Amino acid sequence: MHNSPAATATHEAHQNPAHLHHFATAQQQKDAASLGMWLFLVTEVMFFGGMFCAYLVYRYWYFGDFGAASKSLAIELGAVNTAVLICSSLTVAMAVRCAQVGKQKAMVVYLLLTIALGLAFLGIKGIEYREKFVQHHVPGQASFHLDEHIPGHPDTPVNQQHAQVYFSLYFAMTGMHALHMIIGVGLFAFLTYQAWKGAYSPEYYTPVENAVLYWHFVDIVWIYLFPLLYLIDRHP
Amino acid sequence: MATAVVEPGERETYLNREYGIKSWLLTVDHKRIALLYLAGITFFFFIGGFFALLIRLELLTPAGDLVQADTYNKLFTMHGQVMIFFFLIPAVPAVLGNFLIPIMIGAKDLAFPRINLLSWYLYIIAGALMLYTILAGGVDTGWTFYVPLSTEFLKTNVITAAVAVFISGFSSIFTGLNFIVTIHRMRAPGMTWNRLPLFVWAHYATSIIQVLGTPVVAIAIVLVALERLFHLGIFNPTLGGDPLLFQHLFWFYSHPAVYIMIVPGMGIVSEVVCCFSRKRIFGYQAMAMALLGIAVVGFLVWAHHMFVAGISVYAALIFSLLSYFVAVPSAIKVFNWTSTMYKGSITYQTPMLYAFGFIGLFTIGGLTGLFLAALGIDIHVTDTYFVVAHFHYIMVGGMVMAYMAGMHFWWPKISGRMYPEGWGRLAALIVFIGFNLTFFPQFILGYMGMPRRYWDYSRAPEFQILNVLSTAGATILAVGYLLPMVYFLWSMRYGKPAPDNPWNAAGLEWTIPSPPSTFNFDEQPVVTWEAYNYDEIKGEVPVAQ
Amino acid sequence: MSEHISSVKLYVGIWLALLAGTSLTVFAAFVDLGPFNTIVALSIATIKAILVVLFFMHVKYAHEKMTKLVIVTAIFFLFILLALSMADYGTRLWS
Amino acid sequence: MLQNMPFWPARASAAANNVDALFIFLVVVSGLMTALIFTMVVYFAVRYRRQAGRRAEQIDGSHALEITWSVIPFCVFMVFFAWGAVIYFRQRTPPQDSAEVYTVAKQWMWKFEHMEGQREINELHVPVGRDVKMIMTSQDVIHSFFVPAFRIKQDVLPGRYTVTWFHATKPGTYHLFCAEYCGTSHSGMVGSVVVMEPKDYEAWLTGGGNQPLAVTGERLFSELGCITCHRSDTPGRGPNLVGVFGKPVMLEDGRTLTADENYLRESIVDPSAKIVRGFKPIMPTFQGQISDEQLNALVAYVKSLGPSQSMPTGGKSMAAAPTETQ
Repeated sequence: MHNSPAATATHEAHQNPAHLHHFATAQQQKDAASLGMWLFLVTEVMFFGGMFCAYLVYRYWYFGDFGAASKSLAIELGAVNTAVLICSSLTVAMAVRCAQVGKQKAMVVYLLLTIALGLAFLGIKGIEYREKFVQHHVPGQASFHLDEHIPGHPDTPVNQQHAQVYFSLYFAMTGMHALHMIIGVGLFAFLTYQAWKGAYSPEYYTPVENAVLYWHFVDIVWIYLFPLLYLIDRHP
Repeated sequence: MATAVVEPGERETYLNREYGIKSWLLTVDHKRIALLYLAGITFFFFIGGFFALLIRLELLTPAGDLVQADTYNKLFTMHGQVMIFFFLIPAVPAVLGNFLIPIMIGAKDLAFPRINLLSWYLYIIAGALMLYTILAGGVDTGWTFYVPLSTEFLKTNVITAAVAVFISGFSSIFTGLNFIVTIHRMRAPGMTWNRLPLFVWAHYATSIIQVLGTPVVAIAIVLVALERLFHLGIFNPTLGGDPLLFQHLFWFYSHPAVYIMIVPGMGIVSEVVCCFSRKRIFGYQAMAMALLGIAVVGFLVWAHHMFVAGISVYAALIFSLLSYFVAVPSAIKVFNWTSTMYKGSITYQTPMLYAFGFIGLFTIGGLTGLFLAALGIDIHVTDTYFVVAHFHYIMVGGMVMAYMAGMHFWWPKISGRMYPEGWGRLAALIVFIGFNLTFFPQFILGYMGMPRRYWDYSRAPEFQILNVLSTAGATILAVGYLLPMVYFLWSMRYGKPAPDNPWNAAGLEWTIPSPPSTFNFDEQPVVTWEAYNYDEIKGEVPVAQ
Repeated sequence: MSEHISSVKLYVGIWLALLAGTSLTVFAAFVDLGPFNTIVALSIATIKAILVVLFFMHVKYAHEKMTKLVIVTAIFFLFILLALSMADYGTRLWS
Repeated sequence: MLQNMPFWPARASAAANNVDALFIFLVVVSGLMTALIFTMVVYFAVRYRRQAGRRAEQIDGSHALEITWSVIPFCVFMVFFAWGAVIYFRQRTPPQDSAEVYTVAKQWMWKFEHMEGQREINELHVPVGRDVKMIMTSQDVIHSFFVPAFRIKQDVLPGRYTVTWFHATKPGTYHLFCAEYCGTSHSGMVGSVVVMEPKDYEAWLTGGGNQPLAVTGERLFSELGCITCHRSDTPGRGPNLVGVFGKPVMLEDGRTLTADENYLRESIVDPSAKIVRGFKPIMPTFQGQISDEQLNALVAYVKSLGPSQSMPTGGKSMAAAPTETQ
């Protein structure tokens, strides 16, 4: 694949203020930023991958206990949050589209909507976390207790330790996901400000595009977390 | 900061373009960032080396008499953490790779200069945290952070050390990410994949490992910290967790990390062997593919660190088998380097001496790796000095030798000065002798059964004689490493000014002035030649005086 | 990349499909399918993820293969991590 | 011959011979490879040093040669792999009728308990010519049981049993090391393995006057009330444990597994983890209520409940075994 981008160096360079000197063309710069972002998402996949590996191992070991612990989660809140994130994915996708077609104001509106949805997700997550504390479902605390039975075995109580492993993973995975959401909301706050100032145009909107890629990735992580954590053995 | 500080008549270079602290700390020039890294890496190399010397001195006698047991445990822990995370992993990529990759592919800079600077700052923050850890009393987990020892039992600064390693990991990830994008997107016209110097291929392979592997150790270390802080049960057997899961996640990165350390060295040796043999590399494509092969297959072998840890017998068989697969590309490389010398016109400048050392010592290191991959032998020699000797042959005998080869080879380009050739050759010889005396006895010690990380071996005084030899070697080795440090510094002021191409070597980096100007190339180079076109280069290597 | 501009209609369509997938997966969780519950849930999640990647993240319109190669690489190495770890955990009890 | 070689570890087990044989094979083969590389490097460096009037001859490479030096080493590697795998597999599967020693490792000591009830700390007495199986667990961190003279090593983990075995061939006193870094006094976690002639071992055994481990276990079995549910005469609320060890067990969730030491251990500390088909999960956990030593005694007792015998005999002891010397 010989497609050396610098070969196409032309005078179109330097017409964009955001164009950096060491790139031959704006297109080269754009391609570099895009590849860089995708590689960063690869590292994120592997970062969450470590936790998914832990989840897989313990789900295999403690299948019934994971089912029981999963039942204690509020499925409505989880489902609503999934919907909230999907909506935010639509709004960020629309924000990029607005940037592409040069609709500045609409882009700001969509970014603000995204921030609102992100905060809504975090708020709902906060309610769920609070519930865990109230119900003593927080691992590592002496008061930890889960009053559930193994799905399909009404007289078998859940193993408290195995349930703690589940909740350890629950907090680690959703916590790490929430941290990514917080970073994302921060990013979008900055981008909204920039967009409002008019920093982005159909020629240059790379930061928006990359932040949006990141946001979609965070969304995809949740798309997997939701069934893995909330939907084990729900059937009666 | 004024830019016009160049004296009339003097050429403007990346070094004299600007002066002052700010011009360095806020630079986005990949060459200046490389020098910033060089300073940090040299500092940590000598810190880690100092710990190593203390370890060797303690082991001079069987009894634990020089330091306390706790202190000794901290010494080998911090020796490992400092050397691996703050020297071996960043050394070649962040110094030589940073300096050379853009030049070798005909670019003005890396794709993301500011992220490059961010990498350095992350490295420095992590390094500062590591230094804090050392000064605040140290940490004694062993560099491997094995649970549940690290999570439940030790009272030392595990968290700060873990955070330091975590942050240095992100420094490494960003460097790798930057390299991959640069190599994909910034190549000069005509610089096809088949014309890339192997040094660039090696860094491409290394970067893949950094990007794919490092995040996994990052999350493993985060979970250790969380488990220590909040008593989660993910790795704790008394809470239902499995300590071996940590080992899996840890070695998923930390075995490939060995290739992060050695593969860039392989790139250097390819450049050096070709130049001082005046020859094209033997089997360019096989060499490039072997680098990628090592990077990919290197991800399939991690549990060979866990053969006696309590993993399933069947998993052990799979991982042992896969471990032998990764040995094949390494074998190809050694044979191809050797064949490159065949019918060459060889001279023995310092970089070539180090390259000879690399080929020999890497061969021994690699072959002893086959002992460890053999399940039956591994039972006996794992966690003994045999392993210690093996990985020092790869890392010190291999990687550090290559690093020294590269430093001498490109020092004229970096500094614009020649190092003193005679001293260079002497140091190379001292390093080679000191190294073998230090580490060869450890193979024997290991087979005799001396476990690693032992402070006191008074129960087994038969180990002493070999330990004495090893310590004697370590002092020689120390001299061998201090010497270049001294004459490199000396040469910056008193060395002969270097010509643009002191070795008559092939490669874009030798077509520009030494030291280069800030944007490397005055005009966009167009590449029309294959790598290592020594048939087209008229001169020989100038004879050293 | 992404000079491609998708229509609003497409985005809304994908959004509706994702919401439908979410409802479906919740519904399926309450039906006893035996071991297939997990498979169904993960299949739906994967379809949703593919929709997001292809349309919202514009991978379908990427003008070069690099982006796809990067994604496949990530999935491949994630698979290696999971599969070789399970090679240990899945066979520990065999004797 | 090797025994008297300087810097060669003592060789005192059957496995040691196998490991040494493979090791010597590897040393010879890799020595030859190293010699080949070194000779080539030195020869080329001298023969093709720069000489006036001669230029380097450019060679692009040779696929034939590259394939040669990939395929031949690979075949040699496969021999290493297969030979190593055979030794490893044998080491990981103890013979059926081994004598057993229960081992508890803790920071920083080794505690051994023989089937006859003898307890030792940091010293392990075993007879020559007998298969001995070490059933090991840790009270705290990961340790590793390492006897260089036997060429065996096995990590010892908290919360489960790991197993290794040896067949001592030569009387003497040998080093025992902890090989996995375990904290401050890691290097102090050393001891010795004393290999004795069967006669001497017999004499050493009778010195103590302890009761066999299985008998201790039997006493605990009734003291802790296990016996009220796990009955051997009538169907109880818990499974009949006679003859259960080493046999396949059908679980409530449909899985079948072999009742090994780890299964018995888990069933005591975490009874609900694996419920036997047809029984209810009513057994309370004993985690934290009994020590690792008591746990070992219970496991030893259940194992002693062979199908043909109703009384614990402490069957697989070292003394009761035929004393063959080799």
